[in-house]
Amino acid sequence: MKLSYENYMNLLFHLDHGQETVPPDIARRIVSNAVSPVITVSSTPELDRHIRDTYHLDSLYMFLRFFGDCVSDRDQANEYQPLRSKEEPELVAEPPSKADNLIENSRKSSLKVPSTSSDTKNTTTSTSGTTGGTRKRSNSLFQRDQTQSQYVRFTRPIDDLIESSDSNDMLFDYHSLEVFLENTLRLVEEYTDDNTPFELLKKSLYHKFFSLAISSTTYLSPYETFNHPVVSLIAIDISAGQGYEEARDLLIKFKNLNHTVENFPIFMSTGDILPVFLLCYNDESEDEQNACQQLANQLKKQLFVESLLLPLWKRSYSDHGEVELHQPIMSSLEEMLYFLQSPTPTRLPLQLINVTYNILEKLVKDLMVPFMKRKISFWEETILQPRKSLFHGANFFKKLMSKNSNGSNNHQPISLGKDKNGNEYFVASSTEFLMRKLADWSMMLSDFKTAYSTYESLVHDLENFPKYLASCFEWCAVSVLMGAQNIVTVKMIKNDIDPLIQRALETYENCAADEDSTGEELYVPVRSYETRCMFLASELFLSLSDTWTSTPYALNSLETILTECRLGPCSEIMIWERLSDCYYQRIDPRIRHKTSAQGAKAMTDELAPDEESNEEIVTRGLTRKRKAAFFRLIAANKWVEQKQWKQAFWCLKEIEEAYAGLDFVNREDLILARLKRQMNEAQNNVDESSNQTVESGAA
Amino acid sequence: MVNLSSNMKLIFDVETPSYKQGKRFRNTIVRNPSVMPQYFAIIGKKDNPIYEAEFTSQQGQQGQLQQGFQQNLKELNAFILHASLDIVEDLQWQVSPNAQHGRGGLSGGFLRSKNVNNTDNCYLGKVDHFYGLAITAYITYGGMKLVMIHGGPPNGNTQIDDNMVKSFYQEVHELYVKTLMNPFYKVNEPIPSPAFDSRVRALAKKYLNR
Amino acid sequence: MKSKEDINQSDKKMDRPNVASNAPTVADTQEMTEQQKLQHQLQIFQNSLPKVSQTAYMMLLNECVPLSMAVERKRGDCNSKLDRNCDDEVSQAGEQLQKIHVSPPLDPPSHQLCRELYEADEEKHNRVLDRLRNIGFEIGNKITELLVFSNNPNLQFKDMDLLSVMKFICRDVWRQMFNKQIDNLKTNHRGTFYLFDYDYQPIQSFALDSESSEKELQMVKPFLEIAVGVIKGVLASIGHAPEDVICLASYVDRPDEKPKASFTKGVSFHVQITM
Amino acid sequence: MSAPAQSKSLKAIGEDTWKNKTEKVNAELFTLTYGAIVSQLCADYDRDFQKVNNHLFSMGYNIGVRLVEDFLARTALPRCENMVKTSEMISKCAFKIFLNMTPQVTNWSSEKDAFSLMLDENPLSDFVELPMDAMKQLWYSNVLSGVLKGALEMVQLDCDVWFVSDILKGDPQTELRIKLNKVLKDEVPIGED
Amino acid sequence: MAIYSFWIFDKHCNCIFDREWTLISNSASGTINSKQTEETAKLLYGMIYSLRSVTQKLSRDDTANDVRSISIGKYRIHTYCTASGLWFVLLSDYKQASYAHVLQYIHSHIYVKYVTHNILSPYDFAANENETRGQGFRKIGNRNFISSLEAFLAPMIAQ
Repeated sequence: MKLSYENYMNLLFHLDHGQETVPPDIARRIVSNAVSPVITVSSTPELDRHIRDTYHLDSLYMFLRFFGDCVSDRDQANEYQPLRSKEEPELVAEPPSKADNLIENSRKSSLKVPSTSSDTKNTTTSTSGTTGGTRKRSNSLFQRDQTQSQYVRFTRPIDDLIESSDSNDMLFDYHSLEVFLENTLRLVEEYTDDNTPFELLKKSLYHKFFSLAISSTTYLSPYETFNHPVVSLIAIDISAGQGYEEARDLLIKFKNLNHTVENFPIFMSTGDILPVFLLCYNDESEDEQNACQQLANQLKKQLFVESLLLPLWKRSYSDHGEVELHQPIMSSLEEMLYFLQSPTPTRLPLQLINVTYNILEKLVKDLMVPFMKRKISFWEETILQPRKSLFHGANFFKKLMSKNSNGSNNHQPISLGKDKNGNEYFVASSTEFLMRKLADWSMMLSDFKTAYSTYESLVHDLENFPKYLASCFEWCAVSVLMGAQNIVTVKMIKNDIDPLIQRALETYENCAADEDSTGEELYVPVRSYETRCMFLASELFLSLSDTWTSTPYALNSLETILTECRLGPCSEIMIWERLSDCYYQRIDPRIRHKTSAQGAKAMTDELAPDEESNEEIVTRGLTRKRKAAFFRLIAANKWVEQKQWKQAFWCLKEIEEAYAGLDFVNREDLILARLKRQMNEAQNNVDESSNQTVESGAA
Repeated sequence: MVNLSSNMKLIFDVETPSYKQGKRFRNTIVRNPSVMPQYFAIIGKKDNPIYEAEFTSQQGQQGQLQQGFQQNLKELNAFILHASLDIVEDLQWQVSPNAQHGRGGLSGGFLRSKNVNNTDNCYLGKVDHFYGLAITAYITYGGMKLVMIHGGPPNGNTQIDDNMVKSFYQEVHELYVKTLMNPFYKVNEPIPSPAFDSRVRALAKKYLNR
Repeated sequence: MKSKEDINQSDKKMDRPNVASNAPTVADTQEMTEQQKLQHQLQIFQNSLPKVSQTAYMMLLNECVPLSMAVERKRGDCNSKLDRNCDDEVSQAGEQLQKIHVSPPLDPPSHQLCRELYEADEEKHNRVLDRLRNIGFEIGNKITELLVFSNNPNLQFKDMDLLSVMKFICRDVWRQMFNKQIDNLKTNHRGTFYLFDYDYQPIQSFALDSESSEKELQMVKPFLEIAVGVIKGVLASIGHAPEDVICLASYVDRPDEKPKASFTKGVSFHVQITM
Repeated sequence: MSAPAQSKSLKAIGEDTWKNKTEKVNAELFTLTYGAIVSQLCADYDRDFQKVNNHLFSMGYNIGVRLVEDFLARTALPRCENMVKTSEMISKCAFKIFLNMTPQVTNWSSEKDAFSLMLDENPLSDFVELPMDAMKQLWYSNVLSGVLKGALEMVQLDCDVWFVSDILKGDPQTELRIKLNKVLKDEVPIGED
Repeated sequence: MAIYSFWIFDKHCNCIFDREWTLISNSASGTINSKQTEETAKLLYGMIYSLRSVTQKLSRDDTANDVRSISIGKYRIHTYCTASGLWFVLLSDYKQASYAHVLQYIHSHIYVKYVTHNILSPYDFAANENETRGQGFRKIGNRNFISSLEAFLAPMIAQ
């Protein structure tokens, strides 16, 4: 059976999968998820209270955040572990509620995970394998898998986000990342023993680390729109008697955020965010159901806003199985940290979970995606087309214009604006920023071709705005790597993709250098973009099929991160480990089958010595196994410095074979022997202290 | 949280990536620029070193200690070298554009001739790097790998004088062949001869640490 | 170590044609192709290296066979005595001999040892052959490093495949050792090679006092084993472990067009390399 | 007749024969081959170097008894009337023709029946470095003693031949000593004496 | 007939090879290593030996003073003696002044090649004391030697 995306990303909690292999396409899935549309959740205090009373969750947001990531995967429902005493086939077989029917045809099942333990998980696979017919391939060169554009991320209300943000914020916070790692490692220590298979777990940890480094649900970047909300869910509690008035007020409040919220970013506009009402009601009450239906119609007629009906309560929910939820893959670092440090298990009824997924699928399929597409085609018609006709083949004219405007030091005055801190940005309504949004949204919808061409054409407009330009280069490269994965050739990497990345990095670098020279000892935010760019590049390169060709580029990026970025110690070690992974993956295509065959042979333990030596002749120079071992060794050393004994132990285990029988690297005065000694000492200390506690306990 | 306190950090300080220079927050530790140690080894067919040596600079001012690699590198050198073998082997089997028939004039015969041309394609030049250290290599016809880690100045990439390094390798190769002619020396076994050692060190002094 | 002068001389001789070959003038190269010129230069160079007599070399090489048998005898003696002091006695006696400068005890003459080898039981016989192959292997394993073939027109280091290694053995190694090349090389291009030497030099003078006979062939056969070892040694130096290489020597009839040589048969070395 | 004239002609014979009448083989190959033999013997005798010495000597003897015939055939030289002549023949002709070297003849005994050959170059032991355990006992080039012993015996000179010192052992020079025991009498057919 | 017979004696006074031709018209005629010639060989050796003893006594110093050829009426006996004690003897027509070069050639190009360098053949044909001083019986029998010698000498038979 296939290891699911979610199980892999949270492998620490699914250690029974520990001996499987890394899911294919993992990098692309993470990136898709990381740039997936953000949905803000705002609700009335009454609703939040009601939820707190019923489900012990602080708010609707706290409830919904568990349902992020790939909606059609229904990961939370997969967590369901039926109790042995209870047989609940009826529950599973129960037909979907009314709301389900609306979205039935758009459900996708191709990546759903079959059950491991019993057939009770069939809830997720019960629907047919029909694929949503709404999206078609726009270009055969740009392949996509069926889960693309099915990802969402939930976040707090916009005003909340704005209030807690600062213009000096990083795209991601190095410090938090480090703390997150430390906590995760502590959990690893707790959850594993010496016999736990660790290879996949380590990779999973890295990908988790990677996903956090490249995504954020809280930081609103002025230069790109990935983290800007696309949908704003406005929820009221029908059970508490809330109705049209409340809904209308909330909508007005939302629409007026531009004006009412101090510091509302000039690069954002509520006009580009789709408001959707979420009407929460008790499914057992016929009245509430009717009220909901009516209210939905009224809201649509009078406020032109769609509503979704969420039967949040039902007494029978609790009769059936409950599920302990996992943390969503994409969540803000702060939330991750919070839950890591004070883990509070959240349990919800399985039925409610399924119902919620049904509603969310409806939201995504019927409302959000069509909305985004409408917007995209509108922008295409109003911005892109005129530009194309104007500038088509006349680049020089455009250059002339920009030169002139440069002379007056006032390029397209309508586009730029200053925020309250005096920072100058493109305003939300500017052509440049709308185009950027067009590209980003295309990216979110996995239309990489449009994304690529839009980024590319934007490059010319942004020549004088290095921060915008750099991000443009970056995503230009990412869109190619995401979209044309299987057809990327050596030539493409060399002539197109890598130069884009290098230009992005150079441009980021220049920005950072400028700010460095003016500012004090502060790590300027643009550095975090640079870092993310290198993370993205490394992982996407690594995911290409010809690893022999692509790994050097990945290595280059990772090495640069190591030397240039101020990561915390554990984060750095993660990179060292990843470097080692890269080298392990560097296998010449000519011998790839051989090494895998060799691996198979090694498993059967029937390798004749001369056979082996023969293999060596053939594979000589076509792998980087020794390199890989070396970087693993360095990682081990650094883990020891951090007193992360388990990690160090695993590293040493991984390189055991590579250095076995080589006297000169096993000498006492060399690092390997020293590490082993230190490990033993640490082990002894642990033993001693545990002995002591036993003794004292006995005493 | 920003930086490492570990001694491993020293390795970082000497790094300058090829396409980027001058990051502000790179802590550079000032070290004597004349200190350019080398770690040299001849690696046999089973990744076993048959000879190893560390060359230290003799150039320092009076009273200055001859400096070798820092301790943290000392315990790592063997591994850096081992790691570079992957690339050496890769290069070994690559058809060199320079090694075409009829090029380079006169050919082989016996090694002792010191004919420069016949060892041209044995020298692989710089094959690898690790944080400011450069690794050069040379392969003999019998598949022995001569590999060297060049310690560098603290603030930049180690500069390799290819002509000098190549001459060093060629002469060591010659010494190796002479060693090989010793019937008591078995191919792939460590070279215990102190004479060999002192000659190699003399060559290092002549070509590498002037 | 050879005298410095010799080395320097060869250097000088090397340099001249070297310069000539790099010079852009075409005039002097018109008559020879580039390849021929390189071969020619290689020849000049090799001629300039220190030499010893081929006769002396051949005698040394051939004497290995009786020597190996003599060793077998000695060891057999010691073993059969089952006397742990045997070794000590001999070496003590040897030391005494050394002191008074009396010649040590001599082994039987070579032809007698050859006969003994022929008559020896299979086990002994095989041990002697192993010893000979070891000597050959040692030579072959080191000669590769000794013979520079980087720019040797016969073998390019970088694009060296098995066939060119075999050609290297047939041409360069054979010419160095036996002053001639292998007459014929056949291969199936899958690791099997046949090297035919129709007048394998070391045995050309060999004959018994009768017409050619099976006995004669069997007595001469051990003299092929050093070459077997050499072939395996060269291959080992290139990376084909001895376990992966089978090399067998056998007699073949000389093709009619080949001039008659003294020894009745030609020799074939069958080499098989497991890939 | 003058001795120098005689010796000059010996030298000329040696050089001429080497130059014009000798097929040659690369000296390094020769070194390599001899080395392989010695190392095989050392292995066979588990580094009992005394035995190795004996075997090398014996091997040399078996070579010498035949090599001398080859030598005589090449040079057509007559027997030598005394050891001085013999020494020059060995040094200027034999060594020259077979190994392309001319060892120096020195250290004559007062009776002129023993002398030494100084091998300041020795193609047998080029590149050789003796391992520590062999330093004491092994006479690496002992095959030469055997060759001379065998060869001289064939021309009716019963000699003892041995190495006195060897550069390989750390001595300043390599000295090969040849001492005449007696001149063997030509055999007389039965009935003639 | 230019040559009649060819003999090799070793230092043990043994005849180790003999060849007698009987027909001028047929170079293959005659005997090789024949029993019948044993007596002749002894006589021949005795004669050369005695002459040699005499000449050596006649010479004043130590330098060699060897018998080169002996001329007796119809025949001439050519001898070539090596320092190793081998005697190559050729009986020819009395008109032939010297065959020294022929004998030397036989020694250097035929004997050395096929006997000395033939490791299967003894270098000393007396296997023990009892075979010395003219009491030996072993002969050079190997075909390469004989055929080379025949090929070399055949043209001279009819000269």
